[in-house]
Amino acid sequence: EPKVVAGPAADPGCMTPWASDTQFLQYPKKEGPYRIALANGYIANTWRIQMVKTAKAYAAQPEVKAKLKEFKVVSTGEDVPAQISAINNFIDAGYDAIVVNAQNPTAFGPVIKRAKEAGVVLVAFDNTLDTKDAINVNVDQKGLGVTWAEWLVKHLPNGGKILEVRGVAGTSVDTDRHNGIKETLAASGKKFDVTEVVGKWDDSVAQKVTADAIATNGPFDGITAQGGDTGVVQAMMDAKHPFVPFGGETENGFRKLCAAHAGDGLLCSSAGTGPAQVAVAIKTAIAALEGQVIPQAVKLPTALVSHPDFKKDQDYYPDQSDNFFVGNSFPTCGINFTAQEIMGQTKENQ
Amino acid sequence: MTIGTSGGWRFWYQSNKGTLLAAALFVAMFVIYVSNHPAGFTPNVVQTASNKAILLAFVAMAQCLVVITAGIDLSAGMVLVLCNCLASWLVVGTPLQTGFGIVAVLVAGLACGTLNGLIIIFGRLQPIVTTIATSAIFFGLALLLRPTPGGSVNEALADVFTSTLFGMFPTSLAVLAATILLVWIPFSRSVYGRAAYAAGSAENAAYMSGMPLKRAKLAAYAVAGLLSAMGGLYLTFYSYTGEAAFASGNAYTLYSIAAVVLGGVSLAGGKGSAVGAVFGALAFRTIGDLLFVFDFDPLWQPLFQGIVLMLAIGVGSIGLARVRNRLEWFQ
Amino acid sequence: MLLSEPLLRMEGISKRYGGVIALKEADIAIRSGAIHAVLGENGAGKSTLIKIMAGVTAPDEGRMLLGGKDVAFSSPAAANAVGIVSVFQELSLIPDLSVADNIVISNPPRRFGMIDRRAQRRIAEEALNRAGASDIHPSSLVKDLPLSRRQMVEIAKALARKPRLMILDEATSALTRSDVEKVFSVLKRLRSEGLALVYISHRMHEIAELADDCTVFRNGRSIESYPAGTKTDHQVVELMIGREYKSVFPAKPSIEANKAPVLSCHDLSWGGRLAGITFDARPGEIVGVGGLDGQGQRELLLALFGVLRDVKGDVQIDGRSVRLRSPKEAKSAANSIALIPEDRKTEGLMLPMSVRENLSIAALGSVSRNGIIDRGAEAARIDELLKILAIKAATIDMPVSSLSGGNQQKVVIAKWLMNRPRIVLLNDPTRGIDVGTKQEIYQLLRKLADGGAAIIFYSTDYDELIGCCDRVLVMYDGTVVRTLEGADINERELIGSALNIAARPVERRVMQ
Amino acid sequence: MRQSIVPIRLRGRDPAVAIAFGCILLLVLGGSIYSSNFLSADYLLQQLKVASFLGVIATGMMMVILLGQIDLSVPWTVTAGAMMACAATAYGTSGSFLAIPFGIACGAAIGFVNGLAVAYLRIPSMIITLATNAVVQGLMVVYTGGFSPQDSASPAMRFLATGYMIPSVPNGVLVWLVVGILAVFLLTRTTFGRSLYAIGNRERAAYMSGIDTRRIALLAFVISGSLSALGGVLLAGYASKASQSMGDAYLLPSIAAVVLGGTHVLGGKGSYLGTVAGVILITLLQSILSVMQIEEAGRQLIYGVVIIGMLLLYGRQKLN
Ligand SMILES: Nc1ncnc2c1ncn2[C@@H]1O[C@H](COP(=O)(O)OP(=O)(O)OP(=O)(O)O)[C@@H](O)[C@H]1O
Ligand SMILES: Nc1ncnc2c1ncn2[C@@H]1O[C@H](COP(=O)(O)OP(=O)(O)OP(=O)(O)O)[C@@H](O)[C@H]1O
Ligand SMILES: [Mg+2]
Ligand SMILES: [Mg+2]
Repeated sequence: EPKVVAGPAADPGCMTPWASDTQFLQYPKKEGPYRIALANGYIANTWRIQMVKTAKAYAAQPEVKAKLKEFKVVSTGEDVPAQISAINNFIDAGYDAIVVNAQNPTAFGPVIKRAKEAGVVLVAFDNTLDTKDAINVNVDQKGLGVTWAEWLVKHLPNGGKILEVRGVAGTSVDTDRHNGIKETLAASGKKFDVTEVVGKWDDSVAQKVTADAIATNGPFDGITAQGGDTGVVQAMMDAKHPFVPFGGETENGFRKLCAAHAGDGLLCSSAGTGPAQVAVAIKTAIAALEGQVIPQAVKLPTALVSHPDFKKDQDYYPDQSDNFFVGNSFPTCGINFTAQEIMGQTKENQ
Repeated sequence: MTIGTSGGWRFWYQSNKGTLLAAALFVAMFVIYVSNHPAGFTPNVVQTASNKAILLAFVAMAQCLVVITAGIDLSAGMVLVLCNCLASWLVVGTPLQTGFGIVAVLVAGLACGTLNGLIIIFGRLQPIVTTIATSAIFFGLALLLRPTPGGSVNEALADVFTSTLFGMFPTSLAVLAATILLVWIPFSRSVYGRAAYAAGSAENAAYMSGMPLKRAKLAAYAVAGLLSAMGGLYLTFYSYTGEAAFASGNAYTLYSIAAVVLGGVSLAGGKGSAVGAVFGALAFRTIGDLLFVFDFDPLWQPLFQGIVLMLAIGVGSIGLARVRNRLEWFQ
Repeated sequence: MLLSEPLLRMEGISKRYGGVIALKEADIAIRSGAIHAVLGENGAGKSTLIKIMAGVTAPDEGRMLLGGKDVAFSSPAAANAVGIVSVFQELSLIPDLSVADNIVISNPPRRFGMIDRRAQRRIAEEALNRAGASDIHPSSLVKDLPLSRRQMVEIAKALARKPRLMILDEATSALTRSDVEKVFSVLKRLRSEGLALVYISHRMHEIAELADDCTVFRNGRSIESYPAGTKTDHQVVELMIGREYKSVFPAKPSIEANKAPVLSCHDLSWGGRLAGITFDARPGEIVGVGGLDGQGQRELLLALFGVLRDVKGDVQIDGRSVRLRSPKEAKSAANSIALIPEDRKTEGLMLPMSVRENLSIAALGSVSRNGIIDRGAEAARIDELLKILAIKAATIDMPVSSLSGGNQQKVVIAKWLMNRPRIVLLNDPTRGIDVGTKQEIYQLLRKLADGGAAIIFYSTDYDELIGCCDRVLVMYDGTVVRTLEGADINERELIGSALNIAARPVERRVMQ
Repeated sequence: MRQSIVPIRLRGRDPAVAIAFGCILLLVLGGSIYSSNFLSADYLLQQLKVASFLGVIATGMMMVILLGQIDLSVPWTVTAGAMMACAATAYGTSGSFLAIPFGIACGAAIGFVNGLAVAYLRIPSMIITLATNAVVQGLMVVYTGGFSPQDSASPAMRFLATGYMIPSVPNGVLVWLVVGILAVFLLTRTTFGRSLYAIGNRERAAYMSGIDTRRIALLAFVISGSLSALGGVLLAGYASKASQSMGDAYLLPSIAAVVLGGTHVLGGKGSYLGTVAGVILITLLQSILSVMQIEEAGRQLIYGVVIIGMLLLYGRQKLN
């Protein structure tokens, strides 16, 4: 049972509270080294692969490794009950802390109860949990939508036709980001005519629906996409659609295109949630086990780069794959993996 | 006459071989799992495993019913998702309201199954593409109900259904057993059940024999919907929430086919039992559990799962090496 | 009993399938307490007539009167409900269900709404007993039974429904003599109990033994009805085929004994089912295989055709030892074997495909180059075949499933002839085939033999073996117990050696 | 089963296929009520280009369905084909030269495993292909995680998918055309095609007719795997890169397209023209729905209802 204490957190630079009313918690101190588990859901996309690799790399760093007796990762797929069961199993097997990227933020009520009873520290990240009984390492999903929309508002002072490429229907991330965009555009007081299509955070799907939208509803004055952004730009280029301002995610491919075509009008704001947040989550879990004061909800800085700040080999890697997500460091937490270090290792330098 | 009681056993074994093999496969895998689990063979571990497996067990039973008639239901997973979303609205409140909610969810599942059956039987359409289409419809409805994950469930009831009886035996397994007793056994021993088998085995011959084929198939599809709804209800109990999850709906559909085959049900129809399908589902779920007890690099885990699935399937084909009349390949 | 008022009267029944006229203004009257035989060539419309009686299909024209009242059946279930039950030519058993399940299928005994399995088993045992098939275990699955047992189950199933009118459409075509006798005594008892029976068979002596009334069909018309025994066999056959009828079997030429055998088998054995089979077959020879049904004849043919695994012993073709691993190897030019299988529906034909495609499927290799079919060559070969075997079909582009049973069988034979085989294995090829067609097939076999092929011919019909074969291997329990030659090929010797009377006491294997 | 008197090779004139093409016309006209752009040549050509990916994949699926089997390993075979082709590009000029054949070869290898299991071990295709799908997914995850693969498409792949050899006809469509012509030839003029239909109708009889049923089945799965991979290569060319989830969107649509085109799922009956109609139907429907401004829920509902409606119009099986 954690005690509710007064702030600030032991490491205030890294663990900023989510909101002004966020509680600070202090768990009973446990003796290390600890057994920590990562309960991942889906694994077969680049974001998750990068995330799992970052987690392993973080746990292998000497100062972290010294504190860990065991670090175990299990990926259970898209199925929520399987993930719930995995967490139950970790609890039964006596792990000290469990880090989870939830398939469904609302579905973990029963597990949270059990973890609490068993005195296991539960830390959620990326898709966080709707609860005050677990620690959330949060990215402001709605805030991302706001950022993108503000970028468009800024560049389209007279309003205009916007294409919004959405994510996977029925998920909270998609809805939060969409609401951020919608509310910001509405609040701007300008007239925006928005065409929505569903790109499922996937490049080829996004490319197809964008091509369709351009052919039937285009041309557009601005674009925002939640994922699959490389595909969206590709569709624009294939259709010879003029380059327009774009608020999007942090795929390397997207940023490469932004950097290359900025001169032609592809003015981008690229903001997102780097997979390295898993490291922050692990760090938070260890801090909780060590009895340090931590916020119940940690607010992560978003990795935001906007035109004209795209810097080669720092904000994007022209020689690397399109598919990985660039924002992979949280300097305030001492987490400084570059995406290149994680994903760029080849057989030779492994 | 040389027919003795021993002959009776032989025939029983012959017709239940698939089920027995599935049971053996499951037991073997579960033993490996439990004996490597840090917590060992405790009620908690069994409860966790059974709560996870029961959803697939229900969907697999549903799939089994339809497969017996030589059909297939690619909407089973989406019925589960739809009923999950519905339950997250309805199965709340006073005990009476909760009760009505449960009935409403089950009726909704029954209605989905009946819709499938009606279109397939009276529209005379091929089941595979019909259920692909209806699964889009069911998912659309689920999205209408739950544009974002949420909702709630009567938590007290949910806890009862996902905990253990007398601290020992998982309630979910008891519910599963009860479903087999109250739904499967009566169905399989009814005239309609028999006609369902006949439809899968030799539809024309069954028609010539004057069997009630249409009603039997309709019953199979409808009851399948009901069983998928049970799965949806359990998903709600286990997660306290509703979500229109496209990927997981499809995953359940595909897994249910795997489970049914592992359970010795012939996809050509006419053969197998829901008990076998349940064991198939339990075995399939245990493959995922094995990840937990073996220390694999996380990136290798999906590959490991795939290979174990292949091996489990392979076990069933060993008999082939013994076939001495090549015509038996084609049965 | 009112003899003048028939139980079922059909008047002016017509039925067309697309362009094919299956029945045209057919009449028939069936009375209680009598067995009514329906005769006719393949494709004469017999099966269509009884399908209409039994509610499987509806007539285009005409009326049906049951006990003087107009009736029309929408489904087999409706016909069942008024006591019309039939044993169809195409068996209507469910292979994956047990014998008992099948027997009670249309109206199983129930307790609390569920099927009472104990009562069902009792009913099944009783019905099997009544049909004289008490050797069949009610719990065995139908698909595990050989064809002859299935027909017995089918008959038991019909009996269990307590019919008023029972129809048997070639229900005895695969039965052994002893089974046929049992079935006949059942049928006679039923007749004495006042049932009306309709009996279709191509075996004249069966009809002579059973029938009270006869109706002959030809080309979809009912030609004549007459009391049994008022016409000679010869007259009946002429009524059926509508022309004069000569001797059935072609003459046997004498064989040159010193010709080298094209096929020779030495000490062939397979599992526990075949043992020590040795024989030769020379070009030009028709070698019969006889014996009771199920003594390994089928396995012998399959073994020669490369279907069975682990066959021991030596098989030589043209003096070369061969070990065949598949029908593909068996039919290859070097070996040139063809097998006309027992069950045309599942092993001989692709029913939904056209007659044309079925005809050329086994010989695709010889009308194609590098895997590409030469359509001209294909058409030419098919035309050639159609001249040899008159297949009655509106067009050869119609699905083979819409041909009558006998014509389907002709397609099965024809498709192998297209390959010009030198060794032809036949597994009971005349089952369910009318006399006219049978005669054509015998002549064809002889022609093939004269052309230099060796023919191995398994038949359950002794007359055939006697009339056609130069030599007969009689099998019992997986071995050849006797080889009959010349004048020894007669009914007495065939039956005697089939029962293996000399070697062992008569004993039919019931179960392993 | 709907039986037609017309033999298989003439079944292109099947009324069902004609009605299917009628439905396509109806869809375009229906779409044009929403926006006149749906009638523009640009839009229609673009749909053909997008349809060509599904078309290539559905061709393979059709071969397997005609056998009476099914290939559920499509999603990750598509992905593997795309990823492997892109990966080969990294190995210098010879790599980029061989990229496309290499991708297809990987698909063929997956199909080979499926075919071996189905034909020689007699494991039901519905489950073994599910398992291969899982294994290939596993391999691709390991590969992505461990080897930092090159995943941009080579210029040749881009040209194949989106370039123009004939003005205004995208190369993707030409690829589909070639694949389609080969498929029609294979199905109607070769012993392979005839055997495929024979096995689909009654495998036992085909075997007893001396057809090497196992080799044909193996071949059909190899073709299916190769064409899935080719679809993946085209898709990678279109998107100019490969990514993990590329193939997910192709499994159910490819089955639906084949069956919507009148092919019987139990095998033995179907014409390629029908499959073409099915592919175009599905692609158009998805495209028109995607740009209509309604909630996703509504799109799903309409998608399902329209497919059932069309099937009821022409896909009904005949009474026996
Ligand atoms: N489903 C059908 N479609 C088209 N034609 C059919 C169909 N069923 C029967 N026929 C045709 O009707 C005619 C009569 O067939 P039927 O089966 O009644 O003959 P049959 O007298 O029973 O012959 P057999 O002795 O060979 O069984 C045949 O020419 C046959 O080709
Ligand atoms: N009386 C019976 N009751 C139950 N099952 C039986 C009976 N007789 C035979 N069988 C089953 O039928 C199958 C074949 O039996 P049998 O050995 O008589 O074959 P057969 O006549 O040689 O068959 P075929 O003619 O197909 O070669 C066996 O699997 C056996 O179990
Ligand atoms: Mg007949
Ligand atoms: Mg036999």
